[in-house]
Amino acid sequence: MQNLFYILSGLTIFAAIMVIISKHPIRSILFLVFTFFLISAHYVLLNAQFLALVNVVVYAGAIMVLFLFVVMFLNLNQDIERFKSWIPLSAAAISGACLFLVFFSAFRTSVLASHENTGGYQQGLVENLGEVLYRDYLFPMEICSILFLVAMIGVVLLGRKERVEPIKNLVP
Amino acid sequence: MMLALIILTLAGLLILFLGFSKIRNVLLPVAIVALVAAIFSLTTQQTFWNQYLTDMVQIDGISRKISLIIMYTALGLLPFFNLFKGRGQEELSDFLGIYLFAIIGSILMVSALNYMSLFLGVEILSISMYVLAGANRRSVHSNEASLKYFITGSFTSAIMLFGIAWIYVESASLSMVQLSGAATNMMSFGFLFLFTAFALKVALVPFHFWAPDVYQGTPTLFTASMATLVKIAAIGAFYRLVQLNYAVLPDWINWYFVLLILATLILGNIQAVSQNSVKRLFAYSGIVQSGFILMGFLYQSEFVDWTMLFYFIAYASASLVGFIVIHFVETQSGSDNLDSFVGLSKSNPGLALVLTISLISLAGGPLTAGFMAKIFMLSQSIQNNFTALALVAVISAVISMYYYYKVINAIYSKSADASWSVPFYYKGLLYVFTVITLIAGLVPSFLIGLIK
Amino acid sequence: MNTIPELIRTVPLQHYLVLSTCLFFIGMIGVLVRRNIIIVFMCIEIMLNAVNLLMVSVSAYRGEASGQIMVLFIMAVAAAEVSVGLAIIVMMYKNLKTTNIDLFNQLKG
Amino acid sequence: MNSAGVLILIPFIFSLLCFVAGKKWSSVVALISSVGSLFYYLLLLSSYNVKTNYVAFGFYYDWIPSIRASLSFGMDAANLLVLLLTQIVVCLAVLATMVKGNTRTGAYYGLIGLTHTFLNAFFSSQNPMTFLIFFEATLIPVYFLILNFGGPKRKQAVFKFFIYTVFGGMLMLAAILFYQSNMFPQLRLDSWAEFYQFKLSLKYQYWLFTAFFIAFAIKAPIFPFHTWQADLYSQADRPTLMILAALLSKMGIFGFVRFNFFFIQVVYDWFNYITVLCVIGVVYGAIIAWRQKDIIRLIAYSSLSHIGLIAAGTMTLTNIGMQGAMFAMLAHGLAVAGLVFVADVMIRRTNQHTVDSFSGIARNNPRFAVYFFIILLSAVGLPLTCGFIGEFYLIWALVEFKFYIGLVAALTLIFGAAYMLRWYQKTMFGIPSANILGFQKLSLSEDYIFLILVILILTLGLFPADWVGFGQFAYKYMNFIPDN
Amino acid sequence: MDATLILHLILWPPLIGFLINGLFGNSIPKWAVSIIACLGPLTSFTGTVLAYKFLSGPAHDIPLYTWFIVEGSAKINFGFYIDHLAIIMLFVVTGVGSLIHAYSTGYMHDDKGYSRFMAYMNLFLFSMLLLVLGSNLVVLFAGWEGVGLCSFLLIGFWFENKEYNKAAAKAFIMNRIGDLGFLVAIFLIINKFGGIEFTSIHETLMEEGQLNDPQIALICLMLFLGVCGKSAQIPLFTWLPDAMAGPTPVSALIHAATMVTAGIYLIARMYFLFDYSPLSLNVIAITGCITALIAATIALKQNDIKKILAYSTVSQLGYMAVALGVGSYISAVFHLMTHAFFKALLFLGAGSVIHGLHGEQDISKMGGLKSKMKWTYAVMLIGTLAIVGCPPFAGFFSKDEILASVYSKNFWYFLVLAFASVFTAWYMFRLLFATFHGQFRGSEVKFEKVHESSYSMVIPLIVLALFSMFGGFAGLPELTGGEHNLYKFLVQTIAQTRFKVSHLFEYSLWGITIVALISIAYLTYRKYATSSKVVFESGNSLVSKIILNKFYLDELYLILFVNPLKKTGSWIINQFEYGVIDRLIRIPDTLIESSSIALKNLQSGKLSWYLLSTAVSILLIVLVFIYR
Repeated sequence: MQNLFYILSGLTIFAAIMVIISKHPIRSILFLVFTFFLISAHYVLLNAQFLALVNVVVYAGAIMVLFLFVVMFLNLNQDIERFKSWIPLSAAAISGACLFLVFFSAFRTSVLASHENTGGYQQGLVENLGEVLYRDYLFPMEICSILFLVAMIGVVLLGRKERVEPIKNLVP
Repeated sequence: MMLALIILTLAGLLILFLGFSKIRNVLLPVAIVALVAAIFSLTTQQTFWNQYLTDMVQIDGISRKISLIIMYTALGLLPFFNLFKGRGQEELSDFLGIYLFAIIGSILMVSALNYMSLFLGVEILSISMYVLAGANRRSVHSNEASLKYFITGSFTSAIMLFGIAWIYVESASLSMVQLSGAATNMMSFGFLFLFTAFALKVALVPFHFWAPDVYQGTPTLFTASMATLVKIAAIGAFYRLVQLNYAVLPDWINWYFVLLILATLILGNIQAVSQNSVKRLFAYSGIVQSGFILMGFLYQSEFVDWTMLFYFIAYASASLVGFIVIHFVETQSGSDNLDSFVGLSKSNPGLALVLTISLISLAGGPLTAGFMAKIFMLSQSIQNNFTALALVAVISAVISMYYYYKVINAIYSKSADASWSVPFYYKGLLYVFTVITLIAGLVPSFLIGLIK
Repeated sequence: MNTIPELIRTVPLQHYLVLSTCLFFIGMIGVLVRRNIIIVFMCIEIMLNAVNLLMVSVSAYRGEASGQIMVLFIMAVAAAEVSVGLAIIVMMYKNLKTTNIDLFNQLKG
Repeated sequence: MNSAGVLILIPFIFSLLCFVAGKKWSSVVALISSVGSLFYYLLLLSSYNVKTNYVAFGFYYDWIPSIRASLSFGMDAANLLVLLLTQIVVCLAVLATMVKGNTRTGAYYGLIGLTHTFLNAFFSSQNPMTFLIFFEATLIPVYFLILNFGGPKRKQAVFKFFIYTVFGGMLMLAAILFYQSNMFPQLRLDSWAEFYQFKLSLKYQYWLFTAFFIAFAIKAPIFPFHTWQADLYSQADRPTLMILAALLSKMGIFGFVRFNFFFIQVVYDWFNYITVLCVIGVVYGAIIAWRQKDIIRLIAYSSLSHIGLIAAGTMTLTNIGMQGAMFAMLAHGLAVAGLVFVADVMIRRTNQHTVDSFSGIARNNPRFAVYFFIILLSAVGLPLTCGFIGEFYLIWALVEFKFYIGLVAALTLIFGAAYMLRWYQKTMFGIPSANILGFQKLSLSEDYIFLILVILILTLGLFPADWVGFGQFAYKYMNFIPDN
Repeated sequence: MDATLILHLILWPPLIGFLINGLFGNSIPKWAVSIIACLGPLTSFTGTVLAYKFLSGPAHDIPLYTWFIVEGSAKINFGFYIDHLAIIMLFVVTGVGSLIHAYSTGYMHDDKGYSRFMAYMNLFLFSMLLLVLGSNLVVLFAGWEGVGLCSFLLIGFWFENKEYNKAAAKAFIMNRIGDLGFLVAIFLIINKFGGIEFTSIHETLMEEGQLNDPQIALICLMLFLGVCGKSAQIPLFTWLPDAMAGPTPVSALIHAATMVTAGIYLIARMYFLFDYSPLSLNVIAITGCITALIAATIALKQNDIKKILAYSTVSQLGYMAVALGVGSYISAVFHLMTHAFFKALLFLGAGSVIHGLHGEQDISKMGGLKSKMKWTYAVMLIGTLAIVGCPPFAGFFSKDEILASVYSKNFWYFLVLAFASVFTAWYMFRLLFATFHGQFRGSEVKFEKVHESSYSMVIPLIVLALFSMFGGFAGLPELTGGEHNLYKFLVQTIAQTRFKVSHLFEYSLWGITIVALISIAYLTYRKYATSSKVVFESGNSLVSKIILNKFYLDELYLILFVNPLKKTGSWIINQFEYGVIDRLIRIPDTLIESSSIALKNLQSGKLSWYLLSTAVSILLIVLVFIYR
């Protein structure tokens, strides 16, 4: 089982790195989908089947398709990044890596709180989650609807064709 | 508060549906009535709804007050949505709907007791604002503002979630209050990331870079709500977060804030000095003001609570006036550059007057709300032995005179522009804000009494 | 019912923590390095997923459901954000015909 | 209802009226306001008895209880003279605007009224917080007065002035807050007496005094902080300048009068450095004034010279120095208001700003020449004018305290005469130049202004005893000498 | 009679005259102006006579009201003091003053500023009376400054002339330098004695005074600085010759008879203080000697009739100073009195000449006026004889007394003064002969127009001539067997012992004087009673150049003080004020502005940069707080 974990983890990190370094957007997206699948696999291992399913459906299924759609729609399948200067790029990479290292070293030296299991290992199953969701987290659940409403209106608003002159065009 | 949320949600939906119908002129009244009703419901205590809240949110003393301030601010801004009438019924209804939902988001933020509702609140507010920032679809500036806001915003969300996750790792709970004992090392990191995310949201130096650009590109009325509503909500939530966890936070967290304050006050002010766009200038002004407000984070007392609230009111009333006047000037002359303010005192004395007073208040001119607010903050920090910080704040206030001065200077430059006017009801509203600014400066104890 | 999954027995939580931190910062480096806005956005999604993984693992190890609920909401939020974000990107693209974030620099100073 | 509050309220209400009154009536309203407050002040003055009741006509308002800030106004021996000066000078300034072809708007008079209000409030403040608030507040109307009604280069000038003064004010704010909140959390600081009573430890006193000193030194101004002054003066509308030169410069000095006794040890320790600055200002200002071509700048630098002397006087912390400073504030205020008005009369008629462009005015305008001369005499401190009394006390105090500093300060006698006479002779004497041909006779209102000034200067010079005497009570009060 | 009443009678009439003439002078007829103007001094004179009659007993202190007051230090009265010294001074001031007023009504009659002139004269008289009568140093100082002011106004009376204005300003400022000393002395006195009234100072000094007290010496020297300014002693005398720019009556009244003697009066008034400081007395004497000699030397080469008289005044003031310096205060006052008579006479005579010649002042262009102006010639002759010390004219007695007293104290001083008096005789005779004898050296036409002055001018001249002739009899020396009435009178105020000289010395002095005078008169008559101008041209030798240019004192002051100050001023205005101070003060300002512009680059508008900087900031913060 440990081996499986390490293989999966290695693959996840590899896929994530590939997302970053692939020059072709489509390839990035595909690697991203791959990453999501791997993460779902982790979820399964962690006995969080519901989330694993949701992750596949929502992320790999819906979101990534959306991405793919946009990329294709905008005809972006060529590389538009012109790496004019490596300095900011390497600076970015180094600083990100440094941040990770710093964080990791802090993490290594610090003692985590005790990890007793209090609620059993079946929390990730649908019936448990459902109960918690509708008992304790009903309110956020309802609020979520507003979130979606906002997103919906937003998309409609932004995607709508311009019918009237804008208030004032700021384009210089 | 549940009732208020329900009222706002329903009103939002109603407005969206009304948007499809042909009944004009009814959208705004509906929104206003709903907001007034929400305010009213928030001022009264209802225990009935509490069972549905399940400790996700709690409307206690300060969060109620901050929510009320946010809602009053929103109410003040609402009538100006009438200016969008020219853009068609549907757009107006969308704007109003999103706006009402944004208010919900901010109320959630400032009254959250659980990271989950906090996150949801932040996201509702942010997404609304991304959309509103890009509301001017044809304008490249608006697009760019929206995009920058969006990317920074989601980056911020990620950082915030990372912080929350680490807090969760250590405490195995998403509740904001049940922590006890000192925070462990990794939890401190969690807080650090969480706070940094809020610093990004509030736009504190050095996490402020997005703010001026976004503020400038966004349609001005929405900038106004960004600068007031969003900022107050973010600071309010931030403040609540800090105060709730004050006991467990590591001792260096004050130095973290001091660092942020110093950077904000000094760099924010200095960057603002050479600005040419008044909107950007106000953005920087907002940044600096939040630096001032952050001084209240350094200590805990009831006194700080109302000091913050007072500062919110002072800042909101002045800033709102500022942005609205910018909007009018912008529509008049097509640009928000200093040049378009030249001679405003001649061409529109009323606007010049209110803008001047709001600028004085922002700068901390005596006998205005801003002055009082600053005095309270300074006296707080001096009382808590942050004398050097107070000194820096004082000097930064002097630097801030540089750019406020520039605007006032432009306003009162002589120029032979033809005069123009704005409808009296808008003007009347602006006067109301100005009067609030002045009253808060002249008889602050009256306002403090109200706050208490 | 209360059998401990094998993974939890064999792999310590710390490994998951490292894995998700690693993923998070990979995502962050991606955000910082890439210029294509869609890829930047995707990297942000990686960051969110790293957080998700972190939360789920802690939730699973500790038997505490709220973490997984949070993940559920994060996914929901991500979906909403993506829709709005892509709408913005499309709108932007319509005006400027590019997705390089460094070319959106009309607002500055 | 005898209260200092009314004194503040009168100009305030009328200033609001001015804003709404049209161009035609606003000047009248302003005149009514200023004359009204003058008479009200005289009423207060007539019923003020310093011996029985040191702080009289108090108006107290518990402003912000939570930070123990209260507004307190009142009349006492220390502010009596300068309040009198305020009422008179504002009256004269308003009168000075009422000339032919006056195009000043209601806003102008409204701002003058606001300035008047704030000045009254500032001078009658009875605790540090009130003092501070109005110290800052006075800036605002003055700022707008100059920004709206100033000369062509007013922007830079007013900017400099504003930034300088705000900087000082903010430092003072920090100092007062520090004092108020840190050292005596239980103290309310409702009056000056409370303030004087409690001393901080010396270490803090040095810091606080530095802040106060910078604030007042900029406002006054004292030597290295003066560069805003000439620029601002040369850009200000001249009736405004009367207020500016006569009253605003007194705010800094008044600050010294009020606060020096709190920092007795510090002032004593630093006396040499501070007075050297002041005295450098005396000589420096005089030399510049002597070579100065622009009339208004000449006045500005002469003011620098005089103010340096007065400030040095307050630093002696002696009875004589304080009395002298208080009286000299009045005397210098009258003189400088007169000089500004003289400059106004000259410049308004000919549109020339330099000393050299005038010549021989005395031939056709002997009355003007006489008025000018008497005002000038007061400015150079000739006996029997009020300027002499002030200078007499101040130099006396300085000579008594530090002989050499006093000696250098006394050089003002010589330099003052030099630059004033230069101005007078160049403009008044000589053969009338072409510019002067159209120089009209003094109008009625101008005549009145000069007459009032001249009468005051001579009266105060001949019978100063009672007026100077008030300073003694102030000194005792501030120094806690029991009144016997 | 009541002292206060007399005081009012003396003090106020000139002020009333000033106010009436000053305020309404332009609207009332000239004759009324004249009457009002002359009435003032005349009334004062009457008052003086009354004062002499009724108040010559003990001194009268008349505090009118408290001027200003400092508790614990001093109370300063607006008060007055009438004693013997004051009465003598009053006689001089009001007597000579009245005469000169009367003279002025004629002299200035045609000037368009006539009423103004008379008003100024009245104001001057009032100030002078304040000075003389003041019961304390501050009132005295008020008068002191007042006369300075009037001097300024009257020197620059013809204000359209730039040169006159310069002279006026010079006089005022030089006086102010002296006043600075005076004022400081006042403060020192208050500190030292706790009071400012003459009587109280005197009393305190009697009780506590110590000889050679450095503080007292300082006070005396400071007072003497004031005296130098007002009484035109070296180094502050250069204003007096320039002051001749004013109308001649002014020169006579202010710059010869009264104002310039105020310094002498001050020292006589404060004699008790000076007695305690032999050092300062020596300084006074030496200064007086130098002044007397140098001024007399310069006078030898001058051609302007008024300038000669001015230098002669300076020289005579030097005599008085020496007399004071050797402690012979009464002799100084005596000479002051006689000098007032004959110098006023000479000035007015010169004025009459100038008037008659329509403004001509150069003696090289005069000559032979004896025939045309008989009265003037007569009085000028008397005046000259008086000043050169020819017995029995007034100057003889006073000068003789000074010389004798100086001789009794210090031979070297005496020698210098003797030399100076030889010079005096020379230039006075030169003036007399050059003006009235010989041939007229101007054009015929001009000579035709020369006329004798009107009666209003001549009558005062005659009166003054009478005084100059007989004024000396007020102080007959012991030798003549007469009484020294003045001494007897003044000694009640100035407690001073008389000097003693041998009779032999005095006889020889008289003899030498007469012989010297006759020979000088002869020589000068030979030389200057001519028709050629040549003798008036100064030689090219170094000495004569130096003398002609007044020892280059003005130039020296210009180089030492005025020019450096001017240059400093210009430098400050042009360079220092804005180049240094302003720039220094604005360092933060510029710093902020420039850093703001530099920081603009930070806000590049590039999102990647924003995100990067955010990340770097987080990194830094994390680093700081890990390794804190």
